[in-house]
Amino acid sequence: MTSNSEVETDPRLQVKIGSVELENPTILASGVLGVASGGLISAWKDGAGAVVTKTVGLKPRVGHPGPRIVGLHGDSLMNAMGIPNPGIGEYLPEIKAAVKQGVPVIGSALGSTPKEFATVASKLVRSGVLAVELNVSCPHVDSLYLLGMDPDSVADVVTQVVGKTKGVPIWIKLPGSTDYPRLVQVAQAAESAGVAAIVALNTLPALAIDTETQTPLLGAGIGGLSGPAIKPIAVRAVSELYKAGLKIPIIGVGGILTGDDVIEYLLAGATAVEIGTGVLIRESTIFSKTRKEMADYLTRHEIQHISELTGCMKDVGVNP
Amino acid sequence: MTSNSEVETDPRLQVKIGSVELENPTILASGVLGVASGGLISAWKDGAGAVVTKTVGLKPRVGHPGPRIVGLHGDSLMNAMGIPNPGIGEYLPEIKAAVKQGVPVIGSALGSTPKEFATVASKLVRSGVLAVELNVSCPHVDSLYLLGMDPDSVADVVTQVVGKTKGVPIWIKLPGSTDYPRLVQVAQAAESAGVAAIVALNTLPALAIDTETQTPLLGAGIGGLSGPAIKPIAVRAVSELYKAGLKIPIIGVGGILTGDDVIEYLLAGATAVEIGTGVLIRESTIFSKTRKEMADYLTRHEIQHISELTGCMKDVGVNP
Amino acid sequence: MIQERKTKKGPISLKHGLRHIVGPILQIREETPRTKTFTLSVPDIARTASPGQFLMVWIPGIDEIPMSISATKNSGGIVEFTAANVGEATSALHAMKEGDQLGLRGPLGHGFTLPRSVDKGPLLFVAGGCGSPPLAYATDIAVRKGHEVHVALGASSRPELLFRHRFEEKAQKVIIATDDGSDGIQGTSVDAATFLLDIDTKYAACFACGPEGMLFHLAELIVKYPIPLQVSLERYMKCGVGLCGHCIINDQGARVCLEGPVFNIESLKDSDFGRLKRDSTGKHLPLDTTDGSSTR
Amino acid sequence: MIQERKTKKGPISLKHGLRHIVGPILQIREETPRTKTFTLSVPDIARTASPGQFLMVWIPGIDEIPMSISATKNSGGIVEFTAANVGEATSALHAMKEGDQLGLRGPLGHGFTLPRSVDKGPLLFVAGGCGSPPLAYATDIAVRKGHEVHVALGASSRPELLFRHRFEEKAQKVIIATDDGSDGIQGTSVDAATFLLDIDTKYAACFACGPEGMLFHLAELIVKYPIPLQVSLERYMKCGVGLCGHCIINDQGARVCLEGPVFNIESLKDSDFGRLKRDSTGKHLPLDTTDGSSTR
Ligand SMILES: Cc1cc2nc3c(=O)[nH]c(=O)nc-3n(C[C@H](O)[C@H](O)[C@H](O)COP(=O)(O)OP(=O)(O)OC[C@H]3O[C@@H](n4cnc5c(N)ncnc54)[C@H](O)[C@@H]3O)c2cc1C
Ligand SMILES: Cc1cc2nc3c(=O)[nH]c(=O)nc-3n(C[C@H](O)[C@H](O)[C@H](O)COP(=O)(O)OP(=O)(O)OC[C@H]3O[C@@H](n4cnc5c(N)ncnc54)[C@H](O)[C@@H]3O)c2cc1C
Ligand SMILES: Cc1cc2nc3c(=O)[nH]c(=O)nc-3n(C[C@H](O)[C@H](O)[C@H](O)COP(=O)(O)O)c2cc1C
Ligand SMILES: Cc1cc2nc3c(=O)[nH]c(=O)nc-3n(C[C@H](O)[C@H](O)[C@H](O)COP(=O)(O)O)c2cc1C
Ligand code: FES
Ligand code: FES
Repeated sequence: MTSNSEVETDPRLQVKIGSVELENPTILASGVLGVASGGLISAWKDGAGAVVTKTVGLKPRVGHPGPRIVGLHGDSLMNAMGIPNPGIGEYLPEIKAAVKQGVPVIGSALGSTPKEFATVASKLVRSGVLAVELNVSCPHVDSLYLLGMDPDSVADVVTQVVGKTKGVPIWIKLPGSTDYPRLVQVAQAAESAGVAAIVALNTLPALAIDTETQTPLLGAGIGGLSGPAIKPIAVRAVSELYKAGLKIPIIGVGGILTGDDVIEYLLAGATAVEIGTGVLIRESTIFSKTRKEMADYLTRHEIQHISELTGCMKDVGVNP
Repeated sequence: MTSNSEVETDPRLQVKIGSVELENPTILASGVLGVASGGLISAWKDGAGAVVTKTVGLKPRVGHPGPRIVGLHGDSLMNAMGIPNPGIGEYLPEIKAAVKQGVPVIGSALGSTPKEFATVASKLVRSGVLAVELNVSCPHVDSLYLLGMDPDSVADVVTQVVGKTKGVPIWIKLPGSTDYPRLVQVAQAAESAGVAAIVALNTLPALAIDTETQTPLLGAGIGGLSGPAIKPIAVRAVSELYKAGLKIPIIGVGGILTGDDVIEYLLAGATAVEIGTGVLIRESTIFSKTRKEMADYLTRHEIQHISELTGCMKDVGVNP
Repeated sequence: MIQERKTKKGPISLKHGLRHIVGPILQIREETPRTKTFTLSVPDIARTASPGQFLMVWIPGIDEIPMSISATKNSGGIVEFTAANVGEATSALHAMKEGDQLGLRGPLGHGFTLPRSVDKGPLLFVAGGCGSPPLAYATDIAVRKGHEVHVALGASSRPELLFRHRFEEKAQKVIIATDDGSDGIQGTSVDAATFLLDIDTKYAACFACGPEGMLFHLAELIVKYPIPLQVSLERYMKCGVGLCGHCIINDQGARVCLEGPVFNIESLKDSDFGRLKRDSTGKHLPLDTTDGSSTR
Repeated sequence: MIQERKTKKGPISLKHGLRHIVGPILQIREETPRTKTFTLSVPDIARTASPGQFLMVWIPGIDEIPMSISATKNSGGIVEFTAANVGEATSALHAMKEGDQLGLRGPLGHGFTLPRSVDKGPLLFVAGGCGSPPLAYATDIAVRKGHEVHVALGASSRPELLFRHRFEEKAQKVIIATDDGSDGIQGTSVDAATFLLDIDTKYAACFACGPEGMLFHLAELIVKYPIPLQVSLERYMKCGVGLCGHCIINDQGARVCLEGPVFNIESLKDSDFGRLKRDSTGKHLPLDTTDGSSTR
């Protein structure tokens, strides 16, 4: 656990995701601020428990043409960045610069084959990341989204990655999907193959059309939905995964804006959370804000330690 | 086509869903206002092209305990009514009262077996509905949601229903899901079995937890997400169904608030739309409001007929 | 972005009507053997509520039920409702203790409209059975605005006379009626109202709440005098915000939860008023007007 | 519900920064052989924009690119930007006709901060290459507020001098520089600025936009005088609203699209300014400061 000199330690907020110890359960989500080391460093200085890098592959990707982002009703966001990244070789200096300052960095990896995943992951590991998050779930890069919905393929990828990453924990990020039986199957397959945590969810597949020009609002045509709109869907997914009895921790993602939202994910079964779109809606100081809100909640409810909340949602016992 | 004496006819807005002719493409969605004939009648008087009844089964259902509805960030709504209904026998008078006043009524049916679906549908047909919409998709009634995700079961239901409904068009309402390949398979199976239109989507499965009491916000625990939040997901579903080359029309549902939203669904491939939560957000005069907005759009763009818009989204030609 | 919606009678915040504010019960008072008043602090509701509006009360893990607001105090943001113990949810409510948490959403619907001027005559309030809560709140406000207030209060027997003292403190005249004659005249609140109407026919308006049979009876009576009458109705409610249609009472789609629960008696022509109700499945049933308790 | 967010420098509407307003191009004017000005009517942007802020310009079906606002007029809600034809998107833009539709989102980022008082001395504007658009807009506002304005304008050759006449109309002094000597002094806009600084060192502030090499050179020069300097930077932008991190230039996470594009020169210490940029993949590259065109 690397403590952040700019943020006072609050032992009640510390969490463990397997062997990874964090100062608090909020993590900067992949694709947000993380293109540049300065983004990773500044989110950590604001109080993020850890930061996930931009997803990076073996070769450079330019990503999709613009518009790459559009705001919809009620603070919803849709994006189709297309995972621009300079390729792992060129990206390593960004990670190393952050790691050097003591930032707890999680590396996000993609690959077009299990072997490519493994190569990228092993390079990430060598650059000093605490864990590797496998992105098998980007909804505007078809091959990835479909990969993440197939338990066998995911198990293949995980097996190869685990073989090359010397015990560094591997996390898998599930697709933004409402197909819970399948998400549970994928998570179970990944668990058997050796992942250390499940991250749920990536953005949900979506489409918005400008009626004046009759053209999709995003350059890629389709995109991924994020922000408050998807929170109830992702909380449900976390709850279903938790109830399925996984032995590894779950990291919730989707629509978190406040400390209360973090608590909601924990109650549903998460051990930690990631925050993306919130950086836009509540500014890049969202980590210090949610941190204070979580601490206030623990005080108000006289809770010793935030991890006590995981999975504590009361069952209302209705059988639909 | 029954014209509504309180609303001036605008031939540019008239649409055909197979053999069903409507004064305009907006339809009151099932479960909204439709428990009572007065709700069906008033929505039509406001200018709905047709109205769908509350989903009704063979036997009475009390539905879930409260809270049955909760508002979330950004005008999102979550509900778990649990399909309360008095059973088809007791409900028929409500339908007949509306039909008697000339209201174009679509009957929404559920069943616990294909045979039950057929029995309910045939009773609906005898009460004078223009079409029957099969609800195989309620996300807080597990059996229904799962049924609607299984192409074979859906085909079974449709086959039995079609055999008992004397040529009255049968529509099928798909589950709120992001699993497009499966939704397309279900739609294709339903088409082969003889449905006349695909309705997409029902609410999306979701969960929200009150952090103070650590209890789910809805009495049923889980619920269905509706309103503006789900529009980009449902528009995407309509677009995927349209691109799959179905020969039957698609009716879009989810998050429609304005005439512009209706046009967006048409561009994605819909022939008509249903409106639910909008009745809350823009009040029960939403049909007259959207009607005016659609007419203004046609005038501004010099479009002769609204059906010209169906599927006209420009392809941006990016290959993700 | 549409945050507020206008209804015929004014704006309703979507946010407040659809999202519970959860907080501890500050006080529980027994009013009669079967009714208790629950006090919570919800400034957002206290500030915007008006008499006749109601709350959806969430008893976590049990159910959510509609309850009229029976009092508000701006200082402390106090909101009160008064519940009779009649079934599963209300008995769970009655079993709760101070400090336990409830969720309230509201204020919902449209309440009583008091006359603008205080010179047109006194106001008559007719409360039958458990109809007192919204009327007690309404008399508070009416008296504060300078109206003269008369009350006809009925119950099955003396201990069940809900808010008797509260009415007596505020009103110029209070006429009591009990079914068993254990207090006041023997009869119903409508009999008590008749008594008042017959000695002083210059009432500016009449406001009533109670079993629907009683309200119907009052409506038939009042045409003789004639005085504008507003009645507060109860119907089985599922959403409370005008969406589901469960509480619709006429072909115009009037929703008790949104356009009501208070209606001018004229607007109830050609409606289910006094004739029909719906049960929890939505089944349309004859209203049992002989049973004084109707939906309560 | 959170609708507005506060940034260090003030509120930005999430709605406007994230949603295109689509409308027809009202006018296209050729400014130089490689630049055209596009005029649209977007009252929401015209009303709230300030000089140095930019737009994301959506060319439907093609791409979306950042463009500085080059003028606004409140009457008619007029918004203008001025684009050089340098690549795929900008050549598609140059091929468009009046009446064709564009989508604009903005105003984005934070622009120039003019001194509050007009008594501290004249303002110096240094425009190199295609750096004129935000500065022409800024001189409009500065002159309207009563400031005296001097301009140093540079280009490769005489026909490329962007907004020369607009500057000459507003400014007390305009010094021209061309690489080829076809007009004014032979040299860069920094040479022209040096000329002005040497005859009148009492400038209240200096504002510059142009190739980053030129800005860097100006920053080195200005320490001698010393005058507060604000520079407008360009970086490859993917989101334009501070989310993706593509345009971050230092360890504090300063985003050119949100905290910039205009920065006080002091805040650029220990940053990529003058040294590094990112390409469309996010690759960190040495900035080619010898090539006068940098990102433009
Ligand atoms: C606008 C309005 C205001 C009300 N104000 C008050 C009040 O101030 N004080 C008070 O004691 N009661 C009030 N009621 C009645 C109260 O809501 C019911 O007594 C309560 O819902 C009963 O719940 P239960 O589970 O205890 O009873 P149950 O065992 O469920 O049923 C008992 C009876 O209560 C009625 N009921 C049950 N659920 C509902 C519901 N969701 N909506 C309407 N009726 C229902 C039914 O007619 C049923 O026969 C009001 C009702 C409405 C509609
Ligand atoms: C804040 C800001 C304000 C700008 N204002 C103006 C202006 O007023 N007038 C003007 O002519 N130009 C301006 N530019 C530059 C303009 O955005 C680029 O010239 C344009 O994006 C090129 O697109 P293209 O497809 O035609 O060129 P491409 O063929 O894509 O590339 C040509 C060069 O343009 C740059 N570029 C391409 N896309 C982007 C992008 N999304 N963000 C930043 N740079 C990019 C790259 O460095 C590339 O080398 C501004 C840029 C920024 C960041
Ligand atoms: C602009 C943007 C870029 C993203 N890029 C990535 C990415 O590269 N890899 C990834 O795994 N997820 C990416 N995501 C998804 C987020 O990490 C996150 O899963 C999702 O946005 C839901 O969380 P939120 O609602 O907090 O944003 C991106 C999201 C956004 C908004
Ligand atoms: C309160 C409520 C009740 C509903 N009941 C039903 C129902 O009985 N049958 C059904 O098929 N869909 C039901 N739905 C789903 C809607 O018909 C519709 O598919 C969904 O809400 C999405 O559309 P919207 O965003 O316009 O509300 C219900 C939705 C709501 C909000
Ligand atoms: S209770 Fe749903 S409309 Fe009144
Ligand atoms: S362009 Fe995305 S942060 Fe600046």
